[in-house]
Amino acid sequence: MNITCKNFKSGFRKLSGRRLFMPFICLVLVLLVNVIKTPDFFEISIKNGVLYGYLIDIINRASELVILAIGMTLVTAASGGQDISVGAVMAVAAAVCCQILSGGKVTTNTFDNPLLLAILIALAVALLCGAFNGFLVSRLHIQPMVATLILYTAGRGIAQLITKGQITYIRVDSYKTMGGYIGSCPVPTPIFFAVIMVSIVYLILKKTALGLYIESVGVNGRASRLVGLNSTKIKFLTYIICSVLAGVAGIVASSRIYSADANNIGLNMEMDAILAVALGGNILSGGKFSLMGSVIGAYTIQALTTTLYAMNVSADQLPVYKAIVVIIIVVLQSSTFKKQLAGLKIRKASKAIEGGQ
Amino acid sequence: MDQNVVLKIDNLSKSFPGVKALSNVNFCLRKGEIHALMGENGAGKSTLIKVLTGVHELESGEIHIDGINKAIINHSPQEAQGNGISTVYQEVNLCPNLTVAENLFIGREPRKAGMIDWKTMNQRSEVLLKKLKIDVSSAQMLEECSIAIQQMIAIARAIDMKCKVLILDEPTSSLDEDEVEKLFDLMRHLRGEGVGIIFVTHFLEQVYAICDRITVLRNGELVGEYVTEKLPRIQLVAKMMGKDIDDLADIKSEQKKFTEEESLIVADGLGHAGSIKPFHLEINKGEVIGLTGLLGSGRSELVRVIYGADKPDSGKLIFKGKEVKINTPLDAMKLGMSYLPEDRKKEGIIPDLSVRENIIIALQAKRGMFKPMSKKEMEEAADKYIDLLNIKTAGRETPVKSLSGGNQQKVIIGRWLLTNPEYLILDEPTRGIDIGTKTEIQKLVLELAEEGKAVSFISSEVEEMLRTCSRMVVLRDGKKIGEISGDQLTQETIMKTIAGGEDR
Amino acid sequence: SNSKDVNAGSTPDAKAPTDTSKSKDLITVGFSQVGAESDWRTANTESMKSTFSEANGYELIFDDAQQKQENQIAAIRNFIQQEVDYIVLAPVTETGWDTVLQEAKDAGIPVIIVDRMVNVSDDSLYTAWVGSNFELEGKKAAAWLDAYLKAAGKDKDEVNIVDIQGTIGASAQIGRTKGLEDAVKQHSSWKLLAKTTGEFTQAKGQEVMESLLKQYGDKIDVVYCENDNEAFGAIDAIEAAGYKVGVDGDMIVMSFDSTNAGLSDTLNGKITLNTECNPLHGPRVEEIIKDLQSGKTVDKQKYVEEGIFSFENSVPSIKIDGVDYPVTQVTKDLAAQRAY
Amino acid sequence: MMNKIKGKTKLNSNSFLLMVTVLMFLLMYIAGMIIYQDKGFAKPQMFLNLFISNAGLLVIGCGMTVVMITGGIDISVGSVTALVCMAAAYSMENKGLSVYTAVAASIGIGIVYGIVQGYLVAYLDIQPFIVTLAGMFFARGMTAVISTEMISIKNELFLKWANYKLYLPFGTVNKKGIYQPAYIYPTVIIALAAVILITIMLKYTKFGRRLYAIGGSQQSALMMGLNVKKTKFEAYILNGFLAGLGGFLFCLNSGAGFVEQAKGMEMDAISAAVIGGTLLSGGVGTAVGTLFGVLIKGTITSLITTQGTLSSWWVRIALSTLLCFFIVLQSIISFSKKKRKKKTGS
Ligand SMILES: Nc1ncnc2c1ncn2[C@@H]1O[C@H](COP(=O)(O)OP(=O)(O)OP(=O)(O)O)[C@@H](O)[C@H]1O
Ligand SMILES: Nc1ncnc2c1ncn2[C@@H]1O[C@H](COP(=O)(O)OP(=O)(O)OP(=O)(O)O)[C@@H](O)[C@H]1O
Ligand SMILES: [Mg+2]
Ligand SMILES: [Mg+2]
Repeated sequence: MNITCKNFKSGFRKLSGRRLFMPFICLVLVLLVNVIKTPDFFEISIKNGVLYGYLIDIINRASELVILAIGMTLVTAASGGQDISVGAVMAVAAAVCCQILSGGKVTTNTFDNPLLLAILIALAVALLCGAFNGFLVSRLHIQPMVATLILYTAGRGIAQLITKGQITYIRVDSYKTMGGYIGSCPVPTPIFFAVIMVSIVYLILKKTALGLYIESVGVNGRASRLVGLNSTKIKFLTYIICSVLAGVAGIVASSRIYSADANNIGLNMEMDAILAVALGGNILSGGKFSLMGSVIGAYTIQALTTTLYAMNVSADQLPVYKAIVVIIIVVLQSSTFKKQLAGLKIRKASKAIEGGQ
Repeated sequence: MDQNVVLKIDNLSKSFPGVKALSNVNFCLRKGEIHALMGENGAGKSTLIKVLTGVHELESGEIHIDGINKAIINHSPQEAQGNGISTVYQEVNLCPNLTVAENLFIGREPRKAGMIDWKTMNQRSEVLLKKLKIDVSSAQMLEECSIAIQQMIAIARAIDMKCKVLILDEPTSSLDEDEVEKLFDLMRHLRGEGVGIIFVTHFLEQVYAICDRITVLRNGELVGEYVTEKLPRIQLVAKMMGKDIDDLADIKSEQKKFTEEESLIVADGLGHAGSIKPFHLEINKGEVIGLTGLLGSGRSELVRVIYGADKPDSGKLIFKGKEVKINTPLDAMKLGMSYLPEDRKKEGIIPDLSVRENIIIALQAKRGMFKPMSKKEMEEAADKYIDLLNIKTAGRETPVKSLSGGNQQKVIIGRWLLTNPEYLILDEPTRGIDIGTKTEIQKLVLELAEEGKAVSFISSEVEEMLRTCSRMVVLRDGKKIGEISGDQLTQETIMKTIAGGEDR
Repeated sequence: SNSKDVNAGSTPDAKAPTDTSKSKDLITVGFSQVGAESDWRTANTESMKSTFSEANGYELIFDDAQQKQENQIAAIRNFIQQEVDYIVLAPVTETGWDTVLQEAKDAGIPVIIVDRMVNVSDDSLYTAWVGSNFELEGKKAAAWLDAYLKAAGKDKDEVNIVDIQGTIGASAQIGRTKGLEDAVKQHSSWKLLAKTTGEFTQAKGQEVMESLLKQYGDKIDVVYCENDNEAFGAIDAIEAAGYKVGVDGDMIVMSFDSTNAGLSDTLNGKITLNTECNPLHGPRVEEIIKDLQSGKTVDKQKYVEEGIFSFENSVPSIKIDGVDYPVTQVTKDLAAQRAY
Repeated sequence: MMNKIKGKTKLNSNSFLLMVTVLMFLLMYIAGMIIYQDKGFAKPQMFLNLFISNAGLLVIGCGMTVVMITGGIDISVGSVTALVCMAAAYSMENKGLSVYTAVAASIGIGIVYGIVQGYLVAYLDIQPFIVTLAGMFFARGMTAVISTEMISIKNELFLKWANYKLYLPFGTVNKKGIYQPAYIYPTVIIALAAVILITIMLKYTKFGRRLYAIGGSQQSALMMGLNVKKTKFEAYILNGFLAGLGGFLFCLNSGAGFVEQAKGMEMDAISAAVIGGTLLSGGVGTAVGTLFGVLIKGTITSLITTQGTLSSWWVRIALSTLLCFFIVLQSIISFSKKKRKKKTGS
């Protein structure tokens, strides 16, 4: 009995030493709140031929955020700063995609151009945005947040310019699949997008040395240069990846509403993406990173939002609760806090011993 | 507490995840003595100092200081300063964005009517700088100063504070002889005033030149405290290493071999405006070339230009008979060059990455992004060099920043050996490295040369270079002023060349 | 409805070749617009721009405030220094204009407010106001609902309503919500199950509706969306959950704005009632300026007339405070003619 | 032997950057005065309007500069401004409290914010971006909790303050031939006083210098015996105070409280500080620089307004193009200066 207990304890310690442990626990905690408050929260049923339930909503709704968060993680790791233009880039990509599909009309019931072409051009434009950001950060050594502030301001203007200030509607069913369902598949398509994007980035990191390069450049750029890494190129690359992913997220978001809403697609998503990176246990000043942590962070944020909706918190007061939960989570994750807590325990224990003597 | 004792440490213990850095160490510092703290890399010297001054939390043990009746615990360097302990830490810890004067006075700026009195501050720092013969202006930004100057400024700061205990953790590692002498004069003066000084160094000569007592640590444990005169060098080394070594000088006996005169690299008129004037240099296979000169004479710059760390703006580089263009360090690496930079903290280690990653990073970069090393390959490589260089670490996944200074240096040496270079540039590789390892490294350099590799070696210790180099290049003010080889290779000729005469 | 004749007069594409020298007879008008946050707003801007063209004898100085009141305040100060003849202000907010309007008054520049009202302590700070009555819009919608239920014989049944509100604090949100809430208070059988913001966007409307459906399912009878975009999102969510919208469906959707896309959805029955909010203010403001130029006095406040568009025709008209408002059944032509 | 390092250090890279910023501002403004002379850009009041419209931002920017010098950031300031305005408006209009209470409440909110955020950042070592992001959410949400309605402030004394013009001894004659004296509001004086006080604080107090030391290297500052935690804590409190004060000045200008107020103001404050030469990575920055950052942003907006024919989206694009032009030019100048210095080192 004692031995198993010990084993369990050491196993637990090992587990809790893992980097993903805290982010994961936080996600679970957020979900657990629902067990008491909204018992049917975990119910998943098939309704109208598709999966239905709060959990599905969370996973579905978080898709864009997940896609953004992985890009943001790489940028953060390599350049020690954040790309705050991702939301705007989403809008730009969506605008390009819809404008090509509609052929310039405000609303269309048929594709004017092939869907694939539109998507590719939209992603290419997103890539251009990334190249612009990357150039400013890696070549001109402008601080990331400042460099991306430019597109953050301009992006929605560009998107509106493309759509001529209108919301462009693509009322074609096949356009809705990316944000809806493919055929009779009961799983929402955005989930696939998220899974595929995470897998692609994960595989790239796994199958190449990019991950190590990014970390190395992020931790010490000068030393990295001397061991033969081209930090300019690597930072540049991360910005491109981040923007292309933002483009993908933009297309998914646009497909959900089968339109390009330059003002609202991806609005305030950059902050949530950064938050996801931080909740995933990543340091915002660059260096070591955990992709999966950010993914968990993204789901945590959406879980929180959906939970609050389910608990009938009015949307305008939602930020208050969000702020409180975020602070609780980061305080729990803070190593200083853990240390202080441990210190408290030790002190208590030693007092107990003193008292016993 | 004894009347004469200024600092007493009892049963100090400290552990980090995976390592017991200190266990039950006792230490006693008397008034007006210079006390050497000795030990191999990773013995726990810096940790002892950091625990004492509150950088690391005290785990167990007691610290007593003269004038205070009960045991004290310093929670921060600030508190330690308040208790009369002034410290120069191993790595230079100053603020690069402030001026020299501010770095000297921050936290205790002279004030007039509550406002900082910049004029007085600058005047006082000019005086202080002059006293220590540090040749910078007090209005200069610290980041524009060389490491040696920064080291001197850190020392000046510590000394200028009225203190009972002065701690110097490897202050001399980047200083040249003149500056070491200046420092010693100061230390003697302070000793005369009754200040107790803890002095950490790996240079035995310095210990015997100035220290009254020696405390030796090994693997975080106290070996003992000795009076300097009563402890012969050989015994001191034996106590540090835990075993007898035959002779430090055994390398000397090893014959320097002049291998085939096949030239590997020819630098023809290579130069970099502002730091190194165009120079001509031939480097042959199997040869160890030393670069010598005073501090700031351009030794580092010369090798950096060859390696492409700074892009040369004149001249050409011929590698194995072919002219090559080196735009980035990677180009140089691909040709088989490697470069161990002198500023370990800024340009060497990648602090948050593990020992393993730090070792394999150069090879991985050379291979390219799309050919990642397998996990097994990496682990084998890491284990091999941890073993070979005797790197003291809790494991290969430990972040390199938590290693002791000397062991970090070894990791970087391992990094370059792993790339199997044909030409190895070592800029101050033995800085902060213990005597045993130093010998090992010297041996290693000779072995590499024997294998037909070319090595450029920079060190502030002329003796060390004499032992290993077959040819020496002398620099002055960013200009190559001569080469010395063969029989001429003696301390005297080198000194003479450095001092100038022949070409002036 | 009056929207037709406005449409007809407000799309002159002609742009006279720009004369670089500022000719004396042009009337300078500084227009501070909220931003370009919606189709409605873009149409509003276009209406102003085409009305105050050089061909019509105006020089328009246009400023986009990007939804920031402080930008508008700065812009008005700028207009004053430019010594424009008239200032037209489409305020971001109703509040907080005392200081800067006082400055305009001191400089002797008449200020015409469009769209939202300004709430100032001294009415003389502005010359005239033109805009929509959002509360009336809400009342119209509620009155229609009442009449519709009566016509369908369901007025005794319990009616469950969810309100997907606009961006909290926006005048349109406040007015439209109030219109509904007041009506709910008067009808004991009406129940407001929930009100929550969809921020005037399709995406939020969809997300909020998804959540509401999980909580209330087909208990919901009426979805009151405070603009068309929210309605689109809500309809998507309802259909995705397997319910049917419309007169014969599980719930009806009510909406505001009557944009082109909104009217199409009204035409096909997804939106049952769409209350108009007309953005074409340009001609009306011009009228006021012309009157002022010729020394006439102008009405201090002038509400824009706005129509009510319905999918079905069981309610021909509604009466609010003694005034009759006709309800128009949407036709193909009507929907197609919408320019915005 | 090392005298080559000496000399020509009086103009270090930071004051050089500030000089560039000031110069570029002057160039831009003078260009505007020439191009838009007939549109009143050359009038003194046009210049004063920059201060009048940006008094709140200026004070908030000073606070931002202080935390950015320590290497931190505060993205909650925009929302805090909204909260302050709402609290002030609510207390005066709905609770009938006096203006003085409102001022106290405003500054109180700022300070409480500073204390909480400062504690989390300094003592629990949580990343400032995240702490203040949560702060931003919280303040925005709380604003909605207080009231979702727009509250117009009608308090007499408040309006008297807000409308109190200080006339200056110069002015212009308008096209109707009436002499119009130039004026400012008291908010401008408070804002400029804040800039001056913060400048003095940064340069001449121990606290100020500690901020720079921490920003330069936190580790070193700790090792040099500075109380890093306390200093950071105090920096956030000061920033909170300035955010509260700035928020109230903002309120005097906008005269209302509502949920959507001052959205995105944090970015304005950050970019103003950055344009003024403050580094996000810490250790470098001045309040005077931030003043010019604010003026430059104000001038860009003013130029666009004066231009007057841009579509909404072109406004955004023009705004960011000018911003981009500015940031890039600044970076190129400072970069080439660094290079040149390295070259001419000996
Ligand atoms: N922050 C830390 N975290 C984990 N381990 C540490 C940390 N600091 C030191 N150590 C470990 O403690 C041991 C003692 O290190 P310390 O720096 O005191 O050695 P040292 O005697 O100063 O060596 P050197 O001569 O190389 O400077 C080493 O094994 C080192 O890896
Ligand atoms: N970080 C720096 N900033 C400015 N100047 C520097 C810096 N490092 C070196 N220098 C200057 O470059 C010149 C050459 O320095 P270099 O480092 O090559 O000298 P060195 O002979 O290697 O001496 P050291 O023993 O200091 O390494 C010197 O004049 C020095 O002042
Ligand atoms: Mg050490
Ligand atoms: Mg050197």
